[in-house]
Amino acid sequence: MSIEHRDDTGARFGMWLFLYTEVILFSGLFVLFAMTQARFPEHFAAASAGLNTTIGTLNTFVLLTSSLTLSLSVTALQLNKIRQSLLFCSGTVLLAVIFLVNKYFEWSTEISHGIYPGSDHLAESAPGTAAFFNLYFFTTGLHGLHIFIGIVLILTVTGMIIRGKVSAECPVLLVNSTLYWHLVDLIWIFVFPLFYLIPRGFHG
Amino acid sequence: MAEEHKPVSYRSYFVIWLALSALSGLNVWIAGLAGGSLTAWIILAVASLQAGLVLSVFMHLNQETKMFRLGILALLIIVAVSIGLTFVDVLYR
Amino acid sequence: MDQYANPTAQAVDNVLIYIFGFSLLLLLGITVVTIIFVVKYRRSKYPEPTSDNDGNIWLETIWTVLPVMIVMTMFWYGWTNYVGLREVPAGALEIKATARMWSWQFEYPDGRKTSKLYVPVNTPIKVSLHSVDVLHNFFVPAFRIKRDTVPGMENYVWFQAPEEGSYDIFCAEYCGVGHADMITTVEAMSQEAYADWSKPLEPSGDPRGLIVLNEQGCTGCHSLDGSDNIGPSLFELAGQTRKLIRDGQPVEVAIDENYLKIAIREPELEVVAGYDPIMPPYDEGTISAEDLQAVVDYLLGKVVAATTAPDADQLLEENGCLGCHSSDGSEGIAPTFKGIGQRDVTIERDGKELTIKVDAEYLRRALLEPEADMVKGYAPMMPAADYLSPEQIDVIIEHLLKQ
Amino acid sequence: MTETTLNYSGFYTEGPRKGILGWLLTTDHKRIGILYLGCIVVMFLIAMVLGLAIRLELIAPGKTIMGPQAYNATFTVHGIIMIFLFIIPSIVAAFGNFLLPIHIGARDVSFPKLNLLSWYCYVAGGLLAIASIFTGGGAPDTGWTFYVPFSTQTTTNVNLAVLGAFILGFSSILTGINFVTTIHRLRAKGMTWGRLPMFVWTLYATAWIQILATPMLGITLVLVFLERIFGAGLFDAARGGDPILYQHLFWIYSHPAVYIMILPGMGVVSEIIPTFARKPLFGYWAMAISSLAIAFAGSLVWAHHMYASGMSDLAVLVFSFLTFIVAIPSAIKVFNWISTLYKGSIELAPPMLFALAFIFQFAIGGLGGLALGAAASDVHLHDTSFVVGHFHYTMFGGAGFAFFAALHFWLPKFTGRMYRHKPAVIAWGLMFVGFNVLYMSMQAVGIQGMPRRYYDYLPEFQALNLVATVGSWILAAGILLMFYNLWQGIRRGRPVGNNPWGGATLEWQIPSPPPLENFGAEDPVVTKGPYDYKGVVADEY
Repeated sequence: MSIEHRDDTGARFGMWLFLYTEVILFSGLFVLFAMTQARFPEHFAAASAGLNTTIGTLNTFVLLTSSLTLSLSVTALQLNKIRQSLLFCSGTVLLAVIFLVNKYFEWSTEISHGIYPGSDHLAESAPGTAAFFNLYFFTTGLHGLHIFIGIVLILTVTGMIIRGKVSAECPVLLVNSTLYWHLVDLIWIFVFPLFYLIPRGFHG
Repeated sequence: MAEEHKPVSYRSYFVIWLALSALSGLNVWIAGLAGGSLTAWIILAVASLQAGLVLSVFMHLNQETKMFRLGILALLIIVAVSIGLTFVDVLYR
Repeated sequence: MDQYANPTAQAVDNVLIYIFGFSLLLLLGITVVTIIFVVKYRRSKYPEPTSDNDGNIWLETIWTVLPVMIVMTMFWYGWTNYVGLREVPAGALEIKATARMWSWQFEYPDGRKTSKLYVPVNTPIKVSLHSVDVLHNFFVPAFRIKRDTVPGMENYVWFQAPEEGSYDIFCAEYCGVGHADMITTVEAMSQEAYADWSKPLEPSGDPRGLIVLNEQGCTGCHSLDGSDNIGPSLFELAGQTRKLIRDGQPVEVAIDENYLKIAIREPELEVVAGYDPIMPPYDEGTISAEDLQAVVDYLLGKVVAATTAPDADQLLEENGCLGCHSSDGSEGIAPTFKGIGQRDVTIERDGKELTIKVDAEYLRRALLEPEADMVKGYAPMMPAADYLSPEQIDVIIEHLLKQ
Repeated sequence: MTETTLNYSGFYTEGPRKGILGWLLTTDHKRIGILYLGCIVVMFLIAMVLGLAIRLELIAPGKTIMGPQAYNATFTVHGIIMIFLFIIPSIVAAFGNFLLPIHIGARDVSFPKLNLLSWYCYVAGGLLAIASIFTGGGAPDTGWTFYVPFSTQTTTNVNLAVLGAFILGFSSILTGINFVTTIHRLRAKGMTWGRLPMFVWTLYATAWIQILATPMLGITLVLVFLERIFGAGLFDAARGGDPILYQHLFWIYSHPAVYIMILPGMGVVSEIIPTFARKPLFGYWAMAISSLAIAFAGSLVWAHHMYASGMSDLAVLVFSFLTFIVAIPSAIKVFNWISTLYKGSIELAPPMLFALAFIFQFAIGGLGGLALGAAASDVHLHDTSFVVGHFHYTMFGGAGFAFFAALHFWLPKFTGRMYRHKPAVIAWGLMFVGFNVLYMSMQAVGIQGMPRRYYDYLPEFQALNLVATVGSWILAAGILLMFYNLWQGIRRGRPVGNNPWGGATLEWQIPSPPPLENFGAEDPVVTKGPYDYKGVVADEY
C-alpha cells in the first residue's frame, strides 16, 4: 500500500537542487557587489581596510574546521561509530556558535562606530563606502542567518541519531545536512575574499 | 546499493582540510601584495580551487553520477552569465 | 515634410514597417495553412490519418535556418537605426530637462526655465534628462523618442522638429498617482520666432563682477553655490581660509583682496590643495583692472546683486505645482489654488480630522512638510518643496493668500 | 460502455484520511493538483474582475469609475495576482502536479510532503498578497514590477505584497525541485527520455527555470523590503546604489519567468494537437530540444526590457541580438504544430479549438515581440499600450488559452464526467473574438503612442480604448459561460470511460478519475511512444 519508497540518491539530488537556489540567492548580492566594486574601487578599498581581517581569517578557519568535523561525523556514522559521530556533530555546532560570536563582536564594533545600514554616518560618507558597508551587512547577515539555520538543522539530526532514526543504514538526513553546511562554508569561501581581501588591492 | 557512498577515510578529510586552510592563508597573504585586478583574479582563482575541493570531496561530488555534475554546470553558467552580461551594461555606460 | 526633416521618427518607422510587414506575412501564412489543413483533413472526411510522418530533417532544417536569417536582418536593421537615435548631430542645441513628480522643467543654455519645451524647427535638439525623485520617462510619440530619467544619472535623447506646432510629451515610466497627468508639449517655432523668443527681455541686473565671471567662463570650473567642481567653489569667500601649496609647501592663508588678485593674475603661484594646477592666467588684456576689482568685490560680498523679487506665477509654473494644483478651480489630483486664500480646509493631523482657516502658517507647513497636514480626500503624494529658497516660499504664500 | 453510472470515484474517496483533513493533509499529487486548481481558478476570477474595472475606467478620458490612486492600485493588484497567483502556478502546479507522475508512470512525485508544503506556501503567499490590499497604507501602487526608487518611497503597503511574492517564490522553487527530481528518478520501466510526452519535457525545462531563476527574485524582493525598513540605500544613487541594477536583478528572474508561464502551455498544446489529429507529434526531438533551448536562451535576454532605461548602448546591442535568438525555437514549435496537422484526421473538439486559438494568438504575440526586440522600434513601443497588448497575447492568449485548453482536455479525466460541447464551442468563439478585439486595439493605440499605466489619456486615443473595453465585455462573457459549462459538466456531466479523446499517453490507460496510486498493484511498463495512436480507440461518451 505504501507509496513511500526510499530513494536516497533522489533525496540527495533534490538537496543539491535546493543548494543551487541558495547559490543563486547569494549570487544576486554578488552581482551587486561586483558592479559596485567596479564603479567605486577606491571607496571600496578604503572601506574594506576598515574591516577586521584578523577576525575574518579566524572565522574562515573556524568554518573550514566545522566542515571537517561534520564530514568526519558522516564517516563515523557510516562505520556505525555512533558515539564518535555524535561527538563530531556537537563539535560542529560548537564551532558554528564560535563563528557567530566572532561575527557578533565584529558587527558590534562596527555598529559602535556608527556604521550600519541607514546610519547617519554612512549617509554622510562617500557613496561607494556606504554601498560597501550596506552590502557587507546584508551579505554577512544573510550568511549568518544560514549558519543559524544550519545549527538548528544539525541539532535536529543529532537528536535523530540519538533516537536511532538516522543511522548507518539510513544516513541520508545527516548527509543532506552536511551538504547544506558545506554550502554555507563554500559561500563564506567567496564572501571572505570578496569583502576582506579583494577590494584592498585597488588602492590608487 | 551501488548508488550509496563509500565512507571516506578520516585521513583524506584531514588532508583536504589542511589544504583548504593553507589556501585561505595563501589568499590572505596575496591580498597583502595589493596588486589591483591581478591579485583579485588570483584570489578568486584560489577561492575557486577551494570550492572545487569542498565540492568534490566534502560534498562527495566525486562519488555522484553525471546528472549531479551537469546540474552544477548549468548553475555555474547561469551565475557567470548573470554577472557577465550585467557588466556589459555597467562598465560601458 | 521632406524625408529627413524628422530623422528619429524616420529611423524608427523604417524598422517598424520592416518588422510588421514580415510579421503580417508570416501570420497570414501560418493562419491560412492551418485553416486549410483543418478543413481539408477533417475527421468526417478522413476517419484515419493518411500519413504517420513524424519528422522531416530537411523541412526542419529549412524552417530553422530561414527564420534565423530573417530575424538576424531584423536585429541588424533595428540596431543600425538605433545608433542613429543615439548619435547627436554636431551643433545640436542642448536643453536640460528635469523631471519631478509630476512635472517637467526645461532649462535653456541661457538659464531660463520653462515647463514646456520651446525649440526652433529643423534644428537638432539634444535634451539631457535628469530626475530629482523617481524614474520618469521622456516620450515624444511624434519623434519616436523615449528615454528614462533616472535619479543620479544623466540620460539624453535628440530630435529635430519637422514643422511648427505642438507635440505631446508623455511620461512613459510609471511614477505614481500623477503619472498620467505628467504631460507637456514640445512647442516648435520657426527659427525667427525662436530667436525672438530667446532674446533676453531686459538688460541683466547682475553686478559687473558676476557678469565678468560668467563671460570669462570662470563658472565653468568654479561653482558659485558651494558645490565642488574642477576648481574650488567661489561661494561666500569672505572670511574663509584656504590651504594652499606654495613652492611645494602647504600653507594656510585667509582669503582677501590681495590673494584673489594674485590667484586670478598668476594662478600657478599658489594652488589650492587637492586641485590640479590647470587654471590659465588672466592678464590686463583679458580682464581689465576695473573688472578685476569688480570681480573681487563681488566675490568678497561687497556688492549685492540687485534682487528682483521672484514672480509667484512663474515659480508655480517652473516648479511644476500647476501639474497637480489647478489655478482655475478644476478638479486635479490635488486641491485647486483658486480661492485657496479664502477657504477653510479639513485636514488630517496625527490621525485626527480638523478644519482650519488657510493662513500663511498653514501654507508654509503644506509646502515644507506636506505629509504633516493632509487635506482630507487627497493621497499623501506631494513632495516637500524644500528646494525653494525661503524668499521664494514667502512670495508663493503671499500670492496664494491673495487668490 | 456509455451507460456507466458514476459509482466509482477514484482518488476522491480513497486515501488514509476522510473529509476535509483528507485534503488539507494529503500528500497525494492528484489531490494537491486539485487544491491548486481550485485556488488558481478563484484567483483568476478575482484578477479578471480587476482587469474589467481597469478597462471600464479607460472607456473614456477622465474619471469614470475610480480615482487615479485606486486605478494604480487596481492594475498593480491585477498584475500581482495574475502573474504570481495565476499564470506562474497555473499549468505547472495544477496540471503538472496531477499529470506529471502519471505521464511518466510513477505513483507520486519524489517529495510528496514538500509538494504539500509548496501548496501551503502558495496559500500563505496569496493571503499575504491579498492582505496587502486591505491593510497598512492601502493597496500597493507600484505596478507588479516594484521598480525602485518609487517602490521604496511610496507610502502604500508594498511590504506585505513583496513578502507575499517572496513566499510564492518558495512555492514555485519547491515545485521545481520536486519535478526535476521526479523526472530524473521515478520514470517507469521503459519510459526512456525519448518516450516522455512533450508536456513532461516542457515541465522539465520549466522546473529548471523555477530552480535557477526564482531565487534571484527572492533576493531582489528582500532587498526592496530591507530598503523600506532600514533605508539601506542599495538602489539609491546618493548612497552608491544604482536604480538600474534593480531592474537587472528583477528581470534576471522575471524574463525567464515568462517562459515558466508559456512553456507548460506549449506542452499542453503539444499533447492536444497530436491527439485530435491522431498523428504523431511532428519533430519530437526538435520540440524537446527547443523547449530546453527556450529555457536556456530565455535566461540570457532579460535586459531587453531595459533598452530605454539608460543602460549602455553595448548592452542594447548584445541583448537585442540574444533576444532574436530566442525567437527561433518558438518559431520551430509553431511550424511543427502545424505540420502535425498535415494529412491527419482532425476533430475540432473544444480542447482542439483552444489549442488552435493558442497557436494563432501566440504567433501574434511572438511576432509583436520581434518589434520589441529590435532596438530602434522598441524605443517607440516600449512602455506603451502595445507592450501591454503584446504580453497579454503571449501570456493570456498563449498561456491562458492553453490553461483553458487543458481544462477542456483533462477535466473529464480528473472527474470522470464530460461537459457539454455546444456551450463550450460558443464560449470559445466569444472568447476568441473578445480577446482579439480587446488586445489588438490595445496594441494599435500603443503604436499611436499611448503610454501604459495611464489613468487618463488624451482624446485622440478614445476610439480604440472604447473598442478595447467592449472587447473585454465579450471576452468576460465567454469566460463566464466557459466556467459555468465546465462547472455543470463536473457536477452532472455524462460519465466518460478511460479514454474519451483517444489519447495515447499513460493517463488515458487508467480509470477516470485515477485511483489512489494511479496504476494499481503492478508498476506500468512502457513499450511505445506517447504519440503512437495505432490501435488506440476512443471511448464514446
